Amino acid sequence: MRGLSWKGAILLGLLMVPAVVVADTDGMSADERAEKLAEQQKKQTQTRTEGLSGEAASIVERLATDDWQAINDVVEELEALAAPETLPVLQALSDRRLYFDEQGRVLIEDPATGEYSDAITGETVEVASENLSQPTLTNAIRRGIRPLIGQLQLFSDDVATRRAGAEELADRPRPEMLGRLKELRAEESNPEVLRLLNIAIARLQLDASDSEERLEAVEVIADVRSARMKSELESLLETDAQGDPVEPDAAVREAARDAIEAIEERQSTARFLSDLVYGLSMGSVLLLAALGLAIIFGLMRVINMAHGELLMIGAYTTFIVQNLFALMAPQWFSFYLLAAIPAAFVVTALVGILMERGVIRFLYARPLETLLATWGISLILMQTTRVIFGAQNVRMASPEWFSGSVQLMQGVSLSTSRVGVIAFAFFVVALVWFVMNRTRLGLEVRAVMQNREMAAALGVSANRVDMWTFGAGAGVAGLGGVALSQIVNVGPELGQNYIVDSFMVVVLGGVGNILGSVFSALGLGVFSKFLEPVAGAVLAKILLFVAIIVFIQWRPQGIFALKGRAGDDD
Amino acid sequence: MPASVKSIWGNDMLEITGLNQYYGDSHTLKSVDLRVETGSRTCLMGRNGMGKTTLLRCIMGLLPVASGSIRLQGRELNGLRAQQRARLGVGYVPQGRDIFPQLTVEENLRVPLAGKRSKGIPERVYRLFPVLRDMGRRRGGDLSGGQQQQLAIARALVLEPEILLLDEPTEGIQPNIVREISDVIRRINEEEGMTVLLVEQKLAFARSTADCFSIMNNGQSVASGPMDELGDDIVSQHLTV
Amino acid sequence: MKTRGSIRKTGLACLALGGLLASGVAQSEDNPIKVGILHSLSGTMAISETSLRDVALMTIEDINEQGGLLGRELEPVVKDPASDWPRYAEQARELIERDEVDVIFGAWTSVSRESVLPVLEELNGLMFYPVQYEGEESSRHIFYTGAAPNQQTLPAVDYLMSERGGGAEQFYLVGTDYVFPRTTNRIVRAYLNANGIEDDAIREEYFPFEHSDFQSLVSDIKRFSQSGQTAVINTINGDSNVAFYQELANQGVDSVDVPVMATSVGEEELRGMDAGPLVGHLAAWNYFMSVDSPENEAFTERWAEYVEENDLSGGSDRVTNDPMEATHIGIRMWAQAVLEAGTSDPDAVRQAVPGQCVDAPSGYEICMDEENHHLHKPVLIGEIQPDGQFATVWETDGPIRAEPWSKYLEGSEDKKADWTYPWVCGDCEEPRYDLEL
Amino acid sequence: MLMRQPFVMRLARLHSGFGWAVLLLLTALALVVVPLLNQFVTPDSALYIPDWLVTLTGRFLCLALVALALDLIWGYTGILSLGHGAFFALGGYVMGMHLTHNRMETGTIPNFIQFLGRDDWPWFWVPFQSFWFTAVMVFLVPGALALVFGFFAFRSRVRGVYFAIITQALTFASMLFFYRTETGFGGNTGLTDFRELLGFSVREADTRLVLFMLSAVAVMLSYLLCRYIVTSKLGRVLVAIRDAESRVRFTGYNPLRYKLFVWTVSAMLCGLAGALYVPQTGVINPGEMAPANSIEMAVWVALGGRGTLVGALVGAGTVNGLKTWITAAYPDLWLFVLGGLFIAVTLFLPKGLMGLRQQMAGRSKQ
Repeated sequence: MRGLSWKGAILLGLLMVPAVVVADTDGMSADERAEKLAEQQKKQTQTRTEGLSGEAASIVERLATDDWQAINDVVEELEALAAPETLPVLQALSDRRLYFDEQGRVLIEDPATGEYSDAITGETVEVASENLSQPTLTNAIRRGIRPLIGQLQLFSDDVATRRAGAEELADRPRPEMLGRLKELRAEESNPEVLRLLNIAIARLQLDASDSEERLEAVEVIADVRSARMKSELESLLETDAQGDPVEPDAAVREAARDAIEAIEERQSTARFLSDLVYGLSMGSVLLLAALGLAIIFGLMRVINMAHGELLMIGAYTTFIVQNLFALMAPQWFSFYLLAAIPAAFVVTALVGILMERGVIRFLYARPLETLLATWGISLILMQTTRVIFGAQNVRMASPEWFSGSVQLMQGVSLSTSRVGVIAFAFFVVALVWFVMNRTRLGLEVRAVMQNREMAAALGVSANRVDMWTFGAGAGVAGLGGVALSQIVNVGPELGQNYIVDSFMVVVLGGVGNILGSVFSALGLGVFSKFLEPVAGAVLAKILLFVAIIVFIQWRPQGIFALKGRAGDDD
Repeated sequence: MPASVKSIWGNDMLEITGLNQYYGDSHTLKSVDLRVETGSRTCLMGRNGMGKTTLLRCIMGLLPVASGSIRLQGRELNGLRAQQRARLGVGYVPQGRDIFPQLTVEENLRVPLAGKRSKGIPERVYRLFPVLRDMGRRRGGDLSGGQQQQLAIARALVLEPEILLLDEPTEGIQPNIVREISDVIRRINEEEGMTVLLVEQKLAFARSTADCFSIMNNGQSVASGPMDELGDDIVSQHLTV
Repeated sequence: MKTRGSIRKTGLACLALGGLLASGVAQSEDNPIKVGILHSLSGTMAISETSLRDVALMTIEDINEQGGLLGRELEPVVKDPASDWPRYAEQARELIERDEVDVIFGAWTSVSRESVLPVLEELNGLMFYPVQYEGEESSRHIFYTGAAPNQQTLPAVDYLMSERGGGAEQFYLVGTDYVFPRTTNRIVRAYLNANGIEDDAIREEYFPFEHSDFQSLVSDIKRFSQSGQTAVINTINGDSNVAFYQELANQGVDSVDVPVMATSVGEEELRGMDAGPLVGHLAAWNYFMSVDSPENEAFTERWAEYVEENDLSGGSDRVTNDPMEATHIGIRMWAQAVLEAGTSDPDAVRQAVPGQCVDAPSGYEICMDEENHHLHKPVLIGEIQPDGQFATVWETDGPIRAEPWSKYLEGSEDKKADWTYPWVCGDCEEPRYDLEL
Repeated sequence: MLMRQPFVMRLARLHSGFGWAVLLLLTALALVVVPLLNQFVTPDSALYIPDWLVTLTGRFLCLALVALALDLIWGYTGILSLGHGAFFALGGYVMGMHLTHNRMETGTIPNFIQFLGRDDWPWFWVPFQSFWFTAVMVFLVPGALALVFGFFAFRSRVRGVYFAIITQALTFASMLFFYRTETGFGGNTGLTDFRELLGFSVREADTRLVLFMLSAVAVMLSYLLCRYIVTSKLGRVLVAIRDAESRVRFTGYNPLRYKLFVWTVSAMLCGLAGALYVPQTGVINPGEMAPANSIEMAVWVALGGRGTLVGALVGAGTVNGLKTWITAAYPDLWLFVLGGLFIAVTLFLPKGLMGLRQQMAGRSKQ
């Protein structure tokens, strides 16, 4: 533990890397965009039309059908018409809020109130929902509607709406829109919207007849370096049947080649970075799963086979806290996770203390038998959970602020929950470090672990310290359970999946050395993520296991062997 | 029996009668009797392997006894755990010192505060061993043998014990520190009235440090009395090899 | 040793004959007909199989309320093989030998079915298997009431390739590493090849059961999808789906760009997860709880009522799904066959089941094929809704006949599943059954 | 002097007269009485032993053999292995491979090999067509794995808790390895649908009876082998290693060789058990290598009493009998019972059932 202060600092620094990688601001990130779009739609969506007339009305009327071809035609005609007043209809269609009744009236549902309004007149309509049908909607139709909505949004006075529209178009530009996009570009004043429009137009102009325009387009795209546009650039380099290049202008070809190179470079960086980040993410999950064991097994030498079940109890406690919040304080629901952290700690710590007092303290001298007894405890805990909560998984809802993802770089995004888990892992490591090095309990624990007899002779109640250490280790396992509940399924067998992994982490890191566990968990995570693309997830895992087994033969005391007693098992 | 009730001898800090202990099949302590008067500096002597360390460990509660009684200020210690004995006032400096090697010097000194009200290291410990103050942040395992011995004594003193058990404090230590240790033992005894029970092989050190002696041979107590009664005959009979 | 076999057989024959002569009628009225239910109620598969036990018990209760069959009550015997494949075999044996059931309704994974099959063959048992599966099997002892690949996955692939479904030109096949996804994907690959999609436009990945870290996979799907219109065929089974879809959503893989077609995600599985990330993705089944038909209305209402009466865990959240419908159809078909045969004897019932038809909740009249022990079923493709239900976006014109042996697989083109007399099994030339009695 | 005794004499001294009598009685029970009651007694008689019970007992005997093997290494050498499930399963897979060959018609291959994109048997499958090759491999495959693994582990002086944990990792990694379809052993499904062994149908009750008798013989002979080992000079060295390994090393013995020998023998016995188990169960799949199974094996031994050999047999029989009964009668209770058993045995029966009498005597003395 000593030296965690500086080593910890390095480690923290290392983990800050992903956090400080400047978020890509070219606006072409799929997830960010989707998220923003959804947000925009929430705010900007009009739930009814202002009333339609003329051609728009006559086209919209024809949505009252379940023939998908007809709907596709309607969408195409609306696209040609480009009437901003049809936006609410299209959004309702896309969100499955559009209905038609037996008289052929097209109705829009207001998701907030559940009211229906006539799409043509804009008036509220009283209608029984069982008489309503929905027009057929497929992903293919949506694919047409999305850019259309984007295009119509560009007519808005609101910058945010225009930006949402421009983002959509930059992503899925349609050749038919080229002319209109150019007109809109001429009028646009907002630089961000303008930039996005330029991208959209550039993508459409890659096959312009004027080579100057093509060159300019390639340059705009090269600037964006989005992998999505790579295939478009590649098509410029293709050769026809005679072996002549499709693109006549050598300068354009050259520019395209450079752009592709830049994109590929970026892609490989992204791949490396994503392997690293996913590895750290996986490693921090392993770490949280193993940390409690690093205390119980590492410090106390108790082979706690019920460790997995302590994780499970932590996860179930989170589930209970979630339900209590939903029941008693729905307005605070999104903060249930914060409340679950102390709750899980306390509950699992109590279970741990019960285990220690009831069974384990009689077995300190017989480590191999602790193994059997704790395995028995594990079976009982698992079955108890089944009896109480059922054999099936329970449903965990991630709080809103915990869903979504963080874009670290184009092509590298990490879900918020995993970022949270990484941060939480460091919080827990820091907590353990603090308790071990800065508190009375920590001092006594370390004293007892180094020399039990001497500690007792100095008035330290080794017995009591055992109890608290076990309780604390169990509590930390409970914290691991809170984190796991956010990324894996919560069921009675949750813990079984982590028990062997946890032991591997602790043994590899060096028994008795918590810092070693931190490094071995993160290292295992990163290695397996770099192995995975080559070997596949399972083989990667097997290889790691074999590597660990070999490693232990070579260095039985783990990566970070403490001098002296630790690591020596007899 | 409450601690305040004095034994029939009245002024005994520690009184051991008929103590028997077995290690596996061997009978290591054979009905040992020992009295340590309050305020005395008693030296427990004997050849190697005669059961001195075993006796100290039994007093501390680190080894189980088969029969017999150990009383501290009249209070029976048998049945109490080591930590309870420590809190009743038994300070222990083991053979080999048993410093916590991974803890800093300061942390080593803080360990005995477990059972104490005051959460600080008593100032007088640093007065007795000024060197420990400067080494506060060093790891116990990094200290020299002499420094470790000082640390071990200091650590036991933090407990503010009634009786201090020292097991061969001079073993493997350079002479200047041996003298220092002898001084410290006398000072705490004379200035604070702390009773000392010392296990020592070196006659000179025992003579200069202790005022009473007790000799064990083959697991039995064979002789005891004031230090000036420790004549050559006793020495040659029980102590010289 | 040979003598002993024949001694026993003769003994049995005498015993049976004696029984028939002596107390045949009385016995049949007193004794209930025993029905075995073999679904895991604990372990990994409990999430899916518990509901099948429930719906089977419900259907049996309904039959009993109408007076049972042939004047005899149905008595369900429930076992829990605890998601442990060899135990399916053990318990099937117990059901037939010790509990003397006449039919078993059970199994979910192909592994469990394959583990039971030898027992059925040995003891001449009869089982109804209610789950969509990979085909390439046909047994005289099993009636398959779930879909064969041409009744689920292949129409789904067709849909994805069609203009309506988005015109996918590249396919990413993701599955759990076991026989159903492996075989299904072999068929899918052969089918795609036959439809002009080359191997370099197909990628295939497998993960173990319970796998929960799909970060690398999803980022690979993202990269792959950049080179053309891509669809994912998801044969991941069970709990892993939650993590998979969550990761898709987290990395911004949108159903509009890359639709995911699931073959093992139904209403019951969605109940256990937050449907949010799945919305817009697809699933192919033969029945959805949202199907609009009078039979389905009756079925779902009766189910809700049954759940309430028996206070089943989950309560009003409980849903119906495709394998539940298949279980329901299977039991009703078996009951009709018992009535037609006039006995619950497995051999007689086996011959009476082909050709039975029931009005199924899916809104169609579903019939057992005369030859191949599989149902004719309609195929529905649904889009996942935020409430965990499916909105049908496409369906076949009517029920499709099952092809247990896929014509797209080398080696099985010529195989035939034909259990009309004289019994010919699919993967062998010799009849494996001869009428001895 | 002792070592120069003729082998037969040495063998005769394994047991007291009483011990031999019991042994002979049990052998007679398995080889004569059970077949008689199964074959020639009518099913409605109270004495009739039904086929399923014969098969069940046959399988229990295989599990008892595993317990015996585990006791040899744990009880006498103090090395707790949590990886014996892997050796057991390997023996099972070897036999399963032979049975799979038998079931396939010539020229066809099972679907899981087709999944690998090939249309013929992989090289590591081909030789298992031969029964005799298979019979040898039943011992050699688990034995070789144990030898290599043990050599490195014992050489590095990995022991105690560490050894238990890395053997657990060994079986876990093997499980993952066999779960993969790419590995070519049937993946998740494993090997199943067995039909014939040496021309006899494994589904016939007669064949099952013979398998039961074979299992009984295997247990008996293995017991004698283990007994022979532990009563020899080798056995005394083993116990010395268990109690004080460093002292053994100082007295000039190299514990590595002794440990390695017993460890490998133990693994081979497990392989034999697996090979007999599989045709009676009808399926072998990677689930057998789940760490939980191996831990359960340790409980059989602990319950019966470590270091007694007989205890291992008793423990395996007791736990598996209980399991069969309770999982059928009170399925929800089984894990509570098993878990409770684990705890109770470690807390209250450190010497297991075999030590019970001794323990009771000790208590009454007090």
